[in-house]
Amino acid sequence: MALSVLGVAAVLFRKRPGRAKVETSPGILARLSYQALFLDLFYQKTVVPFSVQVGKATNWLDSRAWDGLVHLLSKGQVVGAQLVQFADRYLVDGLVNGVAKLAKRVGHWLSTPRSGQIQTYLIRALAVTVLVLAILILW
Amino acid sequence: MEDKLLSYLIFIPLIAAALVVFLPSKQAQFARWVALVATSLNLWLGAGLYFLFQGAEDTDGLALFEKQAWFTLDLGGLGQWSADYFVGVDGISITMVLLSVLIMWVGVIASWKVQTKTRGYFALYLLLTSSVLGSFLALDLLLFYLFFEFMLLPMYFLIGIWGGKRREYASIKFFLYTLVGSLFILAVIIGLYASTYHPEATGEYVGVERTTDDALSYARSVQEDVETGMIAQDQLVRKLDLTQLPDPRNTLVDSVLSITNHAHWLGWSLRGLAFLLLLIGFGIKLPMVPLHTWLPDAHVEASTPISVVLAGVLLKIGGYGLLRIAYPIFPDAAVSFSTWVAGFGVLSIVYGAYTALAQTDLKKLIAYSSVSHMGFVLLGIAALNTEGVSGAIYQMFSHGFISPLLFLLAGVLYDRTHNRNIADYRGLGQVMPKYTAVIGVAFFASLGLPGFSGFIAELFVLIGAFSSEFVPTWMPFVALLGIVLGAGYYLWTLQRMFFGPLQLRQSSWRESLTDLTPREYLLTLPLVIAALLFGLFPQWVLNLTNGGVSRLIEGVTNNQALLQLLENL
Amino acid sequence: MREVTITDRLSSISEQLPYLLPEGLVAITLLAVVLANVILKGKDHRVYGWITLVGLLIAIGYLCFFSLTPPSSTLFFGLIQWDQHSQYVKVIALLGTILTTLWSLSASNEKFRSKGEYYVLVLGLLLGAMFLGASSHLLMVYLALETLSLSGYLATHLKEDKRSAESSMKYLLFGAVSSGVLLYSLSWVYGVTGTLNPLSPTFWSQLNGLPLLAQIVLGLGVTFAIAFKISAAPAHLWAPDVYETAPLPLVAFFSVVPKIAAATLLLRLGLVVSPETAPGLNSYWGTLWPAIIVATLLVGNLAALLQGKAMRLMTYSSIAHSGFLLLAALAAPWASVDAFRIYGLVYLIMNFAAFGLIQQLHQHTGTDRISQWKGWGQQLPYPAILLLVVMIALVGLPPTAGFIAKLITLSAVFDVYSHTESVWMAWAGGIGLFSTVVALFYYLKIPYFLFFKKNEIFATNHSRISYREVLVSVLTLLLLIGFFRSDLMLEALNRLF
Amino acid sequence: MVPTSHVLFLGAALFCLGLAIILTKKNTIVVLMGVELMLNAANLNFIAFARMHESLEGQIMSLFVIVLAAAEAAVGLALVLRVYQYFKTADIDRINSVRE
Repeated sequence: MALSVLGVAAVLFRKRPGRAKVETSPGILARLSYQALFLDLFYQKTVVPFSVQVGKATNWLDSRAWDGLVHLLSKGQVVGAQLVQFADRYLVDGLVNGVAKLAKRVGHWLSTPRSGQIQTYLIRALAVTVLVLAILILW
Repeated sequence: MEDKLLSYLIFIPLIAAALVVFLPSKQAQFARWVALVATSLNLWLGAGLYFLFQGAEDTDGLALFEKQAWFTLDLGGLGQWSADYFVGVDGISITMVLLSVLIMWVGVIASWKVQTKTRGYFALYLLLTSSVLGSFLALDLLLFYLFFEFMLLPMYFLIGIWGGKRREYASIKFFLYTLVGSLFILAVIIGLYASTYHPEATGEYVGVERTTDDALSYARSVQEDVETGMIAQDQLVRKLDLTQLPDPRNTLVDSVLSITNHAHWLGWSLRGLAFLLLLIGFGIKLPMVPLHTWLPDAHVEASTPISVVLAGVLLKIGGYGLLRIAYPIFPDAAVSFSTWVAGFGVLSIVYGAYTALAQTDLKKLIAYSSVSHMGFVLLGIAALNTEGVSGAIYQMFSHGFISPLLFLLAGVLYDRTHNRNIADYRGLGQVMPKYTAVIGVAFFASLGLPGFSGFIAELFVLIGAFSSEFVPTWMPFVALLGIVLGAGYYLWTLQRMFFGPLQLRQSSWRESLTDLTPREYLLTLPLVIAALLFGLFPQWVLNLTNGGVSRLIEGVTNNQALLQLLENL
Repeated sequence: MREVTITDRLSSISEQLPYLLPEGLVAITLLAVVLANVILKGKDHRVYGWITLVGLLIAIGYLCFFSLTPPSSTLFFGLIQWDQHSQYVKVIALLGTILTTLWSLSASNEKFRSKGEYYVLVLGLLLGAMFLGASSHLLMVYLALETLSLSGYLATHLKEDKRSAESSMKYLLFGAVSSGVLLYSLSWVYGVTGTLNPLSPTFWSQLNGLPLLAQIVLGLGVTFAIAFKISAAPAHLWAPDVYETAPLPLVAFFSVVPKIAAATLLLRLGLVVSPETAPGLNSYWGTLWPAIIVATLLVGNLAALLQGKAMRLMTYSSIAHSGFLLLAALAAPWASVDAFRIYGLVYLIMNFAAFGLIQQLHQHTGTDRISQWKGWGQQLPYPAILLLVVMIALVGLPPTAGFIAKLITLSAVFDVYSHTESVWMAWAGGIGLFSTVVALFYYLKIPYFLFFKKNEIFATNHSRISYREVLVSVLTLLLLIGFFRSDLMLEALNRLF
Repeated sequence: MVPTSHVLFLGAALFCLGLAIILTKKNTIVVLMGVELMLNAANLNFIAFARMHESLEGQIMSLFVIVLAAAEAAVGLALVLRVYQYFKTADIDRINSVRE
């Protein structure tokens, strides 16, 4: 679930055209590092390359593997949403509209006996009566 | 003034409707003024009600009520049928009443520009106002049903005449759907008429002497007489008083809806079935997935003010009905079905959110987000504890501000271009910055950002659901997913429509896309402020509802225990 | 036992005659119309209608305010029963006829309205209905049914055109078969019991001695005859043809008065049939009638769904209402007679209002095809709004008396179900409840076209409020009053009887 | 003396015959004759039962039936005549202008 949060956020972020600029203001840290120049050099020689390598690795992991997974997940959500919407339109709503159609069909079938032929009317009426009677007796 | 205040709330719009109808056709443009005056009066009365309510809470929990005999029918074998004109407010209904008066007022302003058949429009609108208030205020089930049904007709015409392209389909669908729901409710009403009686009215009819002034002990003595057979069946007065119906002693022993009736239908006890019917009936109104498909159609086709009223007030009657009718009268069934109710709530939340994610029409997106948000109401009610039920009421209240706001804003865009397709716009922020700001705030309010009222409501519901014994723990977790998805579709929409370089499907829209006008500010800003205020000061609402909610829960638990006792006897 | 002489019989007849004064008044009116017809040499004249109206008003006035109460409830050696049900049918039948007459008298260029025969036949129908509601003897049932039917066959042909001739002939053939079946089964009932009086003690004890099957078969004739008169399925097939071709005021009459009379007959039989008296016949009340009702409701409602013409729609909807009427009559003996009474009265009011309004619109628009009524709501707001209210009443929604009627009827059915636990009864009630949805769909079609659709071309000459408009307004108002003060409606009904 | 059962058999036969005629014959007047047969079958039964029960009720009933059958026949024939004027035929299948 948390992944999907990330995913949605990531999708949004990636698609957002104007990315927010991160401004780094020269604060105390900057001044300190300015003073401790040798340390800086030391770090540059030792830690930084390693960190950069690790960073590159995590970056790759982040942008390809994790993000890919997250993108996949969020795209999955959208596809899922389309599916749910499809079900909503054709299954849930279709059922309701289907009932209405069925009622009309039955109504049509019930009012067609109006052929205008009295003998047919009589035969139908008597036949149904006899049928109901038979059912009643066999009940 | 005070004792008739509730009636004024119902009848002022009714009288105004009559006035509008009889306006001469040359003065048709005054219809909107009549409507404005009537709803403003109502708004003012609502404010008065708010202050009165804070002072007074009666022993029954009714701060204000009015009761007048309506009719009594002597139906021979069916006994005496009676109904009262009984209206009142308590903690459950006060927020809904206040919400209604405000939203109906907003609706009038939003419909200021209606030009065609003005008189008919405002007359129907005022009828709708009256029946909405009536259904929130009614404490007699038959009276409630009258208002509940009567809401359908004005709404049918308001959607069907002043709506969009497929308005006829949408209005008929709305009508048929809600009618099916109300027929379910009617079936239960018939069952209740057959199985319950009103002790006080029965006592008065038979002539049981009043020994004390205490209504409760009088009722008890009548109940004893009925139990011992001193009062015959055909002398019982049957009246569906919503303050009396919850008492299990008022249900006749071995009647259809008595707890000792062990008849079953498809494996459900008849009480369970009755509860289920009510759940479906109100669930359609709420709407509860899978009974919701009328809602998107109705919203998309309805004009903006009607969408506002529909989302702001009408949906709440579903949740309100569950709290007022289904849960108190059938506490046993409510408890045993609570997990299912919660399940449907969670289903609505997730389903609504997912479907919203896939929408291309802005209004439909908001409509489905309503489905999702009303799911929280179900979840909160099902939790059956103070947090949950308060949260449910809070959610109804908060959604009552936020969704009208969203519909109004969608309407603003539609007014300009007559197009609501999300994909047809891009970078609207460039041309309509103020609009973008307001809609952004509205989206954040709707997705439940802390600081807005929706957050409080959802938080309460989730806390209630987590601590409830009726709701499995996985359900609120799934509901959380709904919130996340909510953030997803709103932010995505924001990003798609408002940010980035300006792109419109038709370049001619460029001129018509002007920013918010003062009238639109007047409509939207109060709602934004309300959403913010109620997010920062939840106690304003909770103070109103607390008493009612705790009484409701107490009543449900007590009566459930009593019913269990009776069943095991 | 003393031999009953012919003079004894004659004197008892002459003693009991005053109790039949309402019927007598109707018969006198009938003769007066015939006489006037002779005097005026059969010319077309309004005076026939006025004579009828005056006679009917005297009869109903007498019935409501001066009616004598006879010493015993059965008159004329058990042929006729004098009780609240018979009084009810008489009042309803008279009311229906008065409305028909008023309607016929109202300005119209249709020829038959100023003919003597027309009123003679209407009065004949009325007499048949009055006697049918009061008959407690099977001979009387037959006579009343035939009076109703014969007048009905002829009345169908009052328009004197090709189509009405055809449908009235078919109506006659259908009716003749139904009365043949009725008579043949009555002859066997007589053979088995030795009497045709269901109130005599031997009647039931003899029937009870028969095997179940025989009891069921014997009841068939009466069942078919009632179903025919009330146009219940499966004997409803004649109704659409006849309703389509008969004169309009008479269609409204046909769809109410004979139906209520026939339903009262069912109610009366229900009062004497009980599980103790005849278990075989009891299955009629527990199974067969509810099944007929289910079928009638389904046929009426679903077939109405497809009708494009307002009159045709009303035909099928009145078949659906027959189902409800039967439901109320079936439940009445066990639960509450009031349900039946209220339903009958409300149905009378709303049906006449609906037919009146539909004809009004028909005249203005020149068609009764609903889809041609596009946009007329704007042009004729008053009748259109009245029609909307009446349609709401016919669906059975608040705030109209139709809702109260439906509510009480269904409650009565519910009550019967909870006592007898007849599954068929539950189905009948349930389908009755949910047929409302279907009913809403087709009834709303009319306001739908009137208000939702737009139409540009109008040729209207609607200026002054017509006489018929006043009539339907009063009826519609009654429907609203009947909801808000249903107690007054019931009280009025109870005070009469 | 003829036993009652014989008369009843005759009545039953007449009834069935009448019904069969009504349902199958095409000439309207013949169909009306079928109706008469049905009614007279009932009449026969009434008379036979009246003799069996030694009561007058059945005979009275059959008298009424005869009268009403005559009335019905008169109305029926009049209508058939009318129909014939309009349709120029008595064939029941061809008299068919009122239909869906």
